[in-house]
Amino acid sequence: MTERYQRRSALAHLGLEARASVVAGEGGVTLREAPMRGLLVLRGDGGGKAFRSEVTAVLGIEPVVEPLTAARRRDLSILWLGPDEWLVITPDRRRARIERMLRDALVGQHAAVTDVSHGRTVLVLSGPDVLAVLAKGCSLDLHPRMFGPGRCAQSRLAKCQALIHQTTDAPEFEIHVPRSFAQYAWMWLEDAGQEFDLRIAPAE
Amino acid sequence: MLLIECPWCGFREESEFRCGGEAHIVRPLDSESLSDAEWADYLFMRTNPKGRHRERWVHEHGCRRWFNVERDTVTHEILAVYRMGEHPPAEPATGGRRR
Amino acid sequence: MRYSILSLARNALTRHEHWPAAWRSPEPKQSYDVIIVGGGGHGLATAYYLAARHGVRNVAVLEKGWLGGGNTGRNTTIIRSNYLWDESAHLYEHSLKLYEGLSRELNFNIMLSQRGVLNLAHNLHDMRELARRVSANRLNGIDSEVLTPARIKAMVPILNTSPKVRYPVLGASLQRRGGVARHDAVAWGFARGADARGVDIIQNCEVTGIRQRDGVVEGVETSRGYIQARKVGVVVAGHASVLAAMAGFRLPIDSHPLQALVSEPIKPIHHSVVMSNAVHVYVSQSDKGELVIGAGIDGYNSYAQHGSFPVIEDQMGALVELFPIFSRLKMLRHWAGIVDTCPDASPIISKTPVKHLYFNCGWGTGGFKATPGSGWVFAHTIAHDAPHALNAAFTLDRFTSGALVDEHGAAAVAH
Amino acid sequence: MTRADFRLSVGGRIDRDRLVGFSFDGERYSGFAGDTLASALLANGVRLVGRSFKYHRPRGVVTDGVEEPNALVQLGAGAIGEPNARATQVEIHDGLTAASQNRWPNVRFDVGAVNGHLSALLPAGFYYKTFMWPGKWWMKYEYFIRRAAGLGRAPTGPDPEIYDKSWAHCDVLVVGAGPTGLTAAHAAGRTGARVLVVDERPEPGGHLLGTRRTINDAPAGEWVSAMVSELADMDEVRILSRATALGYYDHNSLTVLERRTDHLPYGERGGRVRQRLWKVRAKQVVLATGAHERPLVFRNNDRPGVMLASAAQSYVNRYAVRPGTAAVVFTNNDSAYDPALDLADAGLRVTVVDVRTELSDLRRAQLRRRGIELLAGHAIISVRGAKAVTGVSVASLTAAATGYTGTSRRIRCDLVCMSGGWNPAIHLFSQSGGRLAFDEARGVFVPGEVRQAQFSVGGCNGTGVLAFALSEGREAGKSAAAACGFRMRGGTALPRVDVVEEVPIRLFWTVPPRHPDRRLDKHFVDFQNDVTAADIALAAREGYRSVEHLKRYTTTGMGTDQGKTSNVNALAILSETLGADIAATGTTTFRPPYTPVTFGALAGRDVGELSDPVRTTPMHRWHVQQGATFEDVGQWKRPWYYPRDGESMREAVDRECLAARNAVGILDASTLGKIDVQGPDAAEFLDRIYTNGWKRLEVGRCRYGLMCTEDGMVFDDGVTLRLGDHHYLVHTTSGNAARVLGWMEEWLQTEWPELRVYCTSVTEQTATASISGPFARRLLAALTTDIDLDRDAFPFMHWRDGHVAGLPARVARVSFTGESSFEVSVPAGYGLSLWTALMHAGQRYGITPYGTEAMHVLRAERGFIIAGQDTDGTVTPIDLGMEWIVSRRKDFIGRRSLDRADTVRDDRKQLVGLLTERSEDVLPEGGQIVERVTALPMRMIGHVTSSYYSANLGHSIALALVRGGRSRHGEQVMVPLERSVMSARITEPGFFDPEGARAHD
Ligand SMILES: Cc1cc2nc3c(=O)[nH]c(=O)nc-3n(C[C@H](O)[C@H](O)[C@H](O)COP(=O)(O)OP(=O)(O)OC[C@H]3O[C@@H](n4cnc5c(N)ncnc54)[C@H](O)[C@@H]3O)c2cc1C
Ligand SMILES: NC(=O)c1ccc[n+]([C@@H]2O[C@H](COP(=O)([O-])OP(=O)(O)OC[C@H]3O[C@@H](n4cnc5c(N)ncnc54)[C@H](O)[C@@H]3O)[C@@H](O)[C@H]2O)c1
Ligand SMILES: Cc1cc2nc3c(=O)[nH]c(=O)nc-3n(C[C@H](O)[C@H](O)[C@H](O)COP(=O)(O)O)c2cc1C
Ligand SMILES: [Zn+2]
Repeated sequence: MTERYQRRSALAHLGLEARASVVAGEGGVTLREAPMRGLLVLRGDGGGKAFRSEVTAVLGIEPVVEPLTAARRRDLSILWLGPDEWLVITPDRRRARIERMLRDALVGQHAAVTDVSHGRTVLVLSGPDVLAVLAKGCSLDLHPRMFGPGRCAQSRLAKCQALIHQTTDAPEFEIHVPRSFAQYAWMWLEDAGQEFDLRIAPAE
Repeated sequence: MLLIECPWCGFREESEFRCGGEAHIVRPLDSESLSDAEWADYLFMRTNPKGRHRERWVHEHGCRRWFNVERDTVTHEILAVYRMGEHPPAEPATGGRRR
Repeated sequence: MRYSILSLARNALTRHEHWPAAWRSPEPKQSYDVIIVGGGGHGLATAYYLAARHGVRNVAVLEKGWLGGGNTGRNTTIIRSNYLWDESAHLYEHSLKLYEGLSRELNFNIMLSQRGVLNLAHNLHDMRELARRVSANRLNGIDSEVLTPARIKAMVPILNTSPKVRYPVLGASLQRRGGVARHDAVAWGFARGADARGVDIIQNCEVTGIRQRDGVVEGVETSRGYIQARKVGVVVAGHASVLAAMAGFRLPIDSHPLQALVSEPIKPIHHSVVMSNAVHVYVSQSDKGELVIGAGIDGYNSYAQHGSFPVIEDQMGALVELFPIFSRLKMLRHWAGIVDTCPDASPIISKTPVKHLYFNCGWGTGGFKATPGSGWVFAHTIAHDAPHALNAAFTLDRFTSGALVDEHGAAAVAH
Repeated sequence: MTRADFRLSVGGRIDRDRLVGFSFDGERYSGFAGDTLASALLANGVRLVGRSFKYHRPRGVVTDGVEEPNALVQLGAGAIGEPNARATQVEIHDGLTAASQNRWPNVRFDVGAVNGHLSALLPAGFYYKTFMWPGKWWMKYEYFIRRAAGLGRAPTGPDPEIYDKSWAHCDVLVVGAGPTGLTAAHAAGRTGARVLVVDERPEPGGHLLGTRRTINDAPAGEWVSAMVSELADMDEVRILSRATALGYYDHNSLTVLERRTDHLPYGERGGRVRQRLWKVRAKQVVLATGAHERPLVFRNNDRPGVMLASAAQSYVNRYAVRPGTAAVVFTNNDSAYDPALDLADAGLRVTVVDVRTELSDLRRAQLRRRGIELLAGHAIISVRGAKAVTGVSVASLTAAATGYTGTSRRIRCDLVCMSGGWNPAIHLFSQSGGRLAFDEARGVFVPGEVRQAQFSVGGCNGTGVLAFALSEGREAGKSAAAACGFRMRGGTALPRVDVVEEVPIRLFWTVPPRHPDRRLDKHFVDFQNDVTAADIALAAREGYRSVEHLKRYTTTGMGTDQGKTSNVNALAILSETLGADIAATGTTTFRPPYTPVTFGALAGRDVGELSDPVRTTPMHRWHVQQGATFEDVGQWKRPWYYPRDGESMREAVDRECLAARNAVGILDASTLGKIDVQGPDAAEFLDRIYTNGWKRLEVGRCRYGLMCTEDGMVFDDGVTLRLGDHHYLVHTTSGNAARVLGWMEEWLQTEWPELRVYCTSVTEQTATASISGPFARRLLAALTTDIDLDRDAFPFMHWRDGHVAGLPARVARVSFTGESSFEVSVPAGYGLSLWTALMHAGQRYGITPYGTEAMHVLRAERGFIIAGQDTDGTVTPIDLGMEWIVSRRKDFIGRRSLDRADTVRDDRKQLVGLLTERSEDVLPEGGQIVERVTALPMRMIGHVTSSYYSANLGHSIALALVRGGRSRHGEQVMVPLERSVMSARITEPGFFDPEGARAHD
């Protein structure tokens, strides 16, 4: 019975665990799913004092105003999606509490918090050839001069809507895709990574 | 392949955007008082100029924001990009409703 | 000189020194009974029928570039009449019938090749719409049938009809009388026919203004001076809005690039015309051997006669899915025309707010097949100052009344 | 037959240690790594490589590059066959098989050559003048014309190879890695700018490598190698070889095709990407594409053995091949002299025929030193030989060059090298929107007014002098980098090259015929399409005077080479014929691609499994395991029906439909679009978007809504839940989810920015199972403890939050089937758990999964519409009989359009039901409806939009749109089919439980 209550990742059916290799290869690229994130879309007046202070009080991070950037504090991140729109990333277990706190804090303001944790999944791609893999399907210029750690952008990966977030200098990228596109995005990345000897890593 | 400057995200490939047609067409508030012909004018008639054209675009696969573009329909040169509600750069403010 | 195998043989003896010009290059006169603006297929056909059917011979066709150089010279040449709505079906069918006799009427081989047009369906929705259209065609007396995948495969063996592909082919409609024709020849044939009946075809003559007095047209300003006219018919496809602006009104038209491309020539491999709306691609093979492939419409207004690359990419994915053996063939050239799109994907053949000024436009992505029919009814409209029964539904008033003839809803691809 | 060996014993850039075996027309040959197919064939003495398009004349290699018009071959066979490959570009590899094209039975004896003898009957455009009789026969003639035309053959099976694409961004893109391009790249690269260099050839160096020029007093190749290695050391510089810039599009975007494996033996390609299409976005572009040599137009200039002077030179120097034994070099300019010297030094007997009379002393001396005969002021009147050149006739030109003086003279030779000057490769410049300028003196089109951020330098700028080209390259590289914000301190010295004083070209477009009455029939201009100078003159006479008409009437420049060698000659001859100047005549339009590109590369990975995303719901696996048949709805795969062993579709659907009304059915409704709408003005916003009102809907309730486009036509429908005072959850149809969200955002952002509303897509956040039927409540009751399912506590069109099967769930009492229904939504990650729990608990109630087909039947039994099926963008809410949902008290999108003359007609097509006369007759969907069956054309009054057999009613049912349908209830109508006619009675659209009592139960 417990199995029935399990939250299944968007890619559960691909049996990725069995294919994962623990040691990442030399060079090349590594791909894994980071499925169980808490994801909240936060809307509000980024320029408004009240909004900023309430959000900061809850998250400990200011909603970023600089387009295409992200901020992070411990296990929380906030990503710019639009001038009045952010994505808050939390650990799964804290999602409900943070969602409630944000909502409570923003009562009386024109703001909105929407849980999208189950509607998307995150694919993590890392390794020296990441840029070459992404360039096959994404028109963003991810060259270190133009992008870099702490930057994020929404765009397309092949035929899939994607939010691309560079998390480390390594480089490592987190790619958020809609749940129903996850299989396509995964297959596409595996295919594109083939020439760079793509390895699958165990899910987070 | 156009390179379009989203007012928020900066320069991006055309394929991230969608064009929404002529800009600054204001929906009549008192449509009941319009004749069928006046209504048809709002609904269907378009300037469709050869040369400078103001149009609306949305950064559909990016930040999802709508904005205005002034573009030459012959050379495809983009002459200006401005946000919804802003005035086209070349034109002095007239105070009317502008979208 | 009439064209025939005999005249060819005779001229061979004199080393083809004595062929006369197919049309003259006259200087514009000061005034004409009718001026047709636009020397595309439609404009030339209009002039031809004005002279041939209505006895109006004091006619000039003014063309800003070279005749036939607009969309007439850059389309994928698909001809069919299997349109959904009665109004469209009757107009296009009339046109197809004219096409069937056109080479002989014009004494110019336009190479009408009725090799059958298939419209593929890839999902249940497509199938319903296809059945609806075929049913309407048949009751309108237009040949039309539904093909099963097996019959499609028999007709087009190189088509991938496997049920395992992403968007399998579930069925198709077939109009056997549909096909292709040599696009340039249509323009040249009408030009030669019109010229022979006294029409002045004036190339490199751009209309820059439309003069009117008290709401009645008087003539046109051109790059070669002012020319008077009792009546003016404007048939400029993608430039319709520009001419309308000269006359002081607007049209329900947007101009967009529509792209097409050809492969390198190869030996015959594809004998019919295959169109697929769902995956946006249509392809036939020309007499010279190149595959003629239509791409999609670009999403923004443009007068640039070139399109954007992503459109081509999308189309080619679909093409290779449908015809896997085309993968190693090569695209030789791609180009675009400026098409005049109308909200209901139907043409406007109409009187206008200016008396004796007539517009014929809005053919968008699909007017080549209508060339003779369009000329026929437009000539009538101009000669009688009233629409012909076949274009009565296609006037400008429909945008006011709401009586659109919406051919998009109706799934038939608009080419 | 002993094979002639034309390989020089030393020199060339071939690798003599790597012998390569290949075959041509079934014969086996060998060459060296580094050879092209053309050079290898020439080395083996093979001259005749193909037949021309129209007259099937024997043809040989003309060029040493991508501009080759003649030497087109078929490569490989079967699924990896490739037609129309240019032998001058194909790199040989072991196992390569190639064959000549457009000949039958073989290239030496070709039946099609009869066309050549009929050529008098086949002038340009002959087909427009004949084949019109008898009327219907064209297609018979056409059959033969088609078979004669075309060139190579399509592959016979699906392509086993892989293609992909990549974006590339750079500061400076340099197209062409000849001396000019390398210099530009170096200058830009040194500044630290991101530089991408592409060149279509296997190695950088451009045309230099085909010459014996020196740079810094050493062979140019050494300088090239040094440049390349310095560039390789720059972090931000990247060089792509075998990479052709195909198209130059808006805003400095270019496409580049990189051929990655074509040069490898088949066995070594395995699994690797064959070709990659780069989509480059550059801040600045440097075009250094060089120039193409121009042929001269003289009688029989198409014979195998006639080639460009630079090509012959390149065969000698690049490939160490003697392209003949005795050569006549025919020129009107100085650039043919170096080739003549190189040929002589390679051991050929050489004669130079120059139309000019004034020549430089240096050139004369160079020739004299090698014993090369010079015939100044002469021209080749005709080439002798059929399948190979055997000699030429030359004569002395009159001063005006319109005729000859004296007698002609024959020279025996097997090679004719021609040079009519150089055409800058302005293709990309022109595609970029740049205007061309005509340089009268040199007879060349050069880049004029520039439209994009770009420089044209070196050969493609018309700069023939290497020293100048290099300095142009350096300046452009520097300026381009500077424009991107990269500067370099200090300068770089240019390498030392010698400058030779040149005597100007003498423009000379056609060699006059020997006798004034002979025409220019066999003076070929376009080799591939067999267009002669006579054809051009004829077209002009017949009125095809625009260069664009000329092209289309004669097909000049329309072949696979796009007229790279022929276009300028053609338009010059046209101008001459018309007495117009060349500048005014202009060129035809340059279009991408620069050289043909495979469709496979254009498609990239968007094929097969990756051709389009397959969207599935969290329960998809279960449906698959249960053997469901799927339907494509947009990108979604939805279960269509679940056949049990041996069941037909009809049987399965009947069973599913009966279960949903008599027991309980379960549907995966997860694909429905869901939009979270929040904000103080949410109700006002929905009021404007939907035809009905939203302000008074209470929290906890649901309402069905209809939306129209601004012209009053139904666009989408669905149920909306009011979640809070300022919070709604909107449902859309599955196929329209993205469109409706886009629609809402568009109105919000562009028209009503004052409304405080936020919309967020939550389609994928939840998975929904809809259970429907008399046992639905009992089933749900077994799985929930915290939702009171009592009818009064939880009435129809309400929703509740709670837990189902222990999962956090939202339950809505909405019904698309007309039964008592509950839509249970849980976070998507739990969707499968929910589903299996419901299936498990539902077993005792006979739970039956049903697909979209049963869903359609059930809703049709109730008369509910499906937007997009029962509507087609021409139907108003009133036409559907839904005036009850159209508020008259407020404005909404589409409101005004409902009052137009045509929308208020009462004979519009309106939604009705149809019952066939015989219960088993199921009307075809799409069937047209008539009042009476008459002769064609019949007057149609509408069509069937939905039609099914209803097992619940024991009768077929249909919905239809019928002219004035609502006042026709009870009337009999006909639906003519292919072979029969069905008759039916018009009814209300709704056949089952018209009061809707069951849903409220
Ligand atoms: C890529 C493509 C594919 C197509 N495929 C098909 C198909 O398969 N089947 C089909 O039926 N239809 C097709 N069409 C549509 C079809 O080509 C057109 O509808 C049709 O050719 C229009 O003919 P026309 O004579 O009205 O316009 P055009 O041929 O464009 O003629 C209009 C003329 O007006 C001239 N003009 C403009 N302004 C002025 C001025 N101010 N003064 C003087 N002259 C002026 C232009 O130079 C032009 O020559 C396609 C179109 C394109 C672009
Ligand atoms: N009389 C003349 O005009 C003439 C003729 C021939 C050579 N030259 C000499 O060549 C020098 C110029 O050298 P250059 O570097 O300008 O030309 P180049 O011909 O040496 O190099 C051009 C390079 O660009 C490549 N190229 C062309 N189009 C391309 C495309 N679309 N994509 C990828 N690669 C492409 C070619 O294959 C070639 O390698 C002159 O200064 C002169 O010495 C002059
Ligand atoms: C039906 C059709 C067939 C064509 N076939 C060829 C062809 O075989 N070779 C070629 O170079 N161009 C071909 N073209 C394209 C023309 O060269 C040209 O690109 C097109 O007419 C648009 O004109 P433009 O490129 O001059 O603007 C064809 C065009 C059409 C409409
Ligand atoms: Zn943006």
